[in-house]
Amino acid sequence: MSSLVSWILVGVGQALVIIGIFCDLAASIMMLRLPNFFARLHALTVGSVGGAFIPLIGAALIAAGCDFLGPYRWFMAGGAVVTAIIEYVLAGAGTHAIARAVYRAKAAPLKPIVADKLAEDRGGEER
Amino acid sequence: MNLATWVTDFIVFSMPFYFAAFALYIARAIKGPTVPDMVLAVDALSYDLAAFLVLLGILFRAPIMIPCAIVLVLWVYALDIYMAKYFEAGEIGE
Amino acid sequence: MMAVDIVMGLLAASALISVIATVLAVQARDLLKAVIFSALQSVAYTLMYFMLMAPDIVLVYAAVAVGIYPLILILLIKKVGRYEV
Amino acid sequence: MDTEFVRVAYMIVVLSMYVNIGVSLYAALAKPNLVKKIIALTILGDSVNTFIILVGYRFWRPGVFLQPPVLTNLRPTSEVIRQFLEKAVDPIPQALVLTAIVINLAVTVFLATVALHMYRHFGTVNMDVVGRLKRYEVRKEMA
Repeated sequence: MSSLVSWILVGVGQALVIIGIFCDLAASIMMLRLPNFFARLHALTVGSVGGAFIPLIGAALIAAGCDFLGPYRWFMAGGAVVTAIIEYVLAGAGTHAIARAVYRAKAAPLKPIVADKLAEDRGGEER
Repeated sequence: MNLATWVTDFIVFSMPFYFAAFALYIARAIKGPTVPDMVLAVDALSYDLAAFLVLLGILFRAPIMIPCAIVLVLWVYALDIYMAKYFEAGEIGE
Repeated sequence: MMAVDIVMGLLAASALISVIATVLAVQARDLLKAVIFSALQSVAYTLMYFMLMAPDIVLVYAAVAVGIYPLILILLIKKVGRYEV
Repeated sequence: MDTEFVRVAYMIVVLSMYVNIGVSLYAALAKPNLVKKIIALTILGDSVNTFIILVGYRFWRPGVFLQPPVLTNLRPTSEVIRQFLEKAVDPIPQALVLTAIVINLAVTVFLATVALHMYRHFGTVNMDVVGRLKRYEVRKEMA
């Protein structure tokens, strides 16, 4: 692999990692500042897709571009891509599962609320 | 400029931001008022830790340490599902 | 060389996090919160094992301590009651 | 390479493991609830395993990247193996701890089963109440 291609791969990967760092900081501040559980679900989604999926793809590109890692860098790039895909599928599934369970079991308070469309669809009961 | 020093310096300078994010997640995990908040914080912490472990593997020049991130992501999802089943239905096998 | 400072600093930080999580897990009244604090301590130990260059231990420990201990303990808590009297 | 910082950080790690072992041992002995005792026992076992891993660790030398003990070379010559021995950590404590973690898992499952049977027999898992009930049952059988 020529040197220019390595530099291009590393540069694109570093741009993706910087995007991931920004999303990560935003998600952590949201996780600390948002008022209740159902608003913090948004923070988990930002932190898992923007903060973990995008920098994992970036890390895969960096690992593919680094010549000093030896021939095992292709193993590392493939492992990072597999981790990214698994994380992209499982984070959304886990978030939906725990949100549904907590809403049905009334395990978290729903205090600062604007509208509850799900309760209206089910017959207009108030919580 | 050498490629190895460039990549190493980039990863070293990106570390304090990750540390700040981890500290805020741990603060939420410690003071969360209900149990689902703590589960959420531990989830987000582990997903970001997986990305951080891959970058750390590049920093250490150890490509053989990549499957740790896959295993961590998979089993934290399992923790999420257990808590959901506890709150919703009761037994896990039903 | 900066790598040694980074490694030892991360080790010390994750060790302190594990101490905080252990103390909170011991003194929690709600057993479910104790299980979540135990999982937080397991995540800190996972980072420590990664720092100590033991990838095989991480492969086993992440599955056992983040995945299977909470499964057993949550099943048990569902049977015997949630709050410690 | 800052030697003083490295020494202080290593001492922090060792003292944290001592504190973890002490706190979890106190919980396993003094807390009355059986589930809390099981949680404390898992933390105790993990802390002891971390101590054993810490024995096999080496400090970083300048100019050498420390490696996990995996030889990633298909045709190793003696020179390659000598460089690997300079870089890798000790694999024997890791092999020991790998067994200890799985045995801890088996023991924890067994203890959970025992706690469940105790709950079905006595109706509680608080060990103070269980002791009182046991004395009461023994006295009733003796009479």
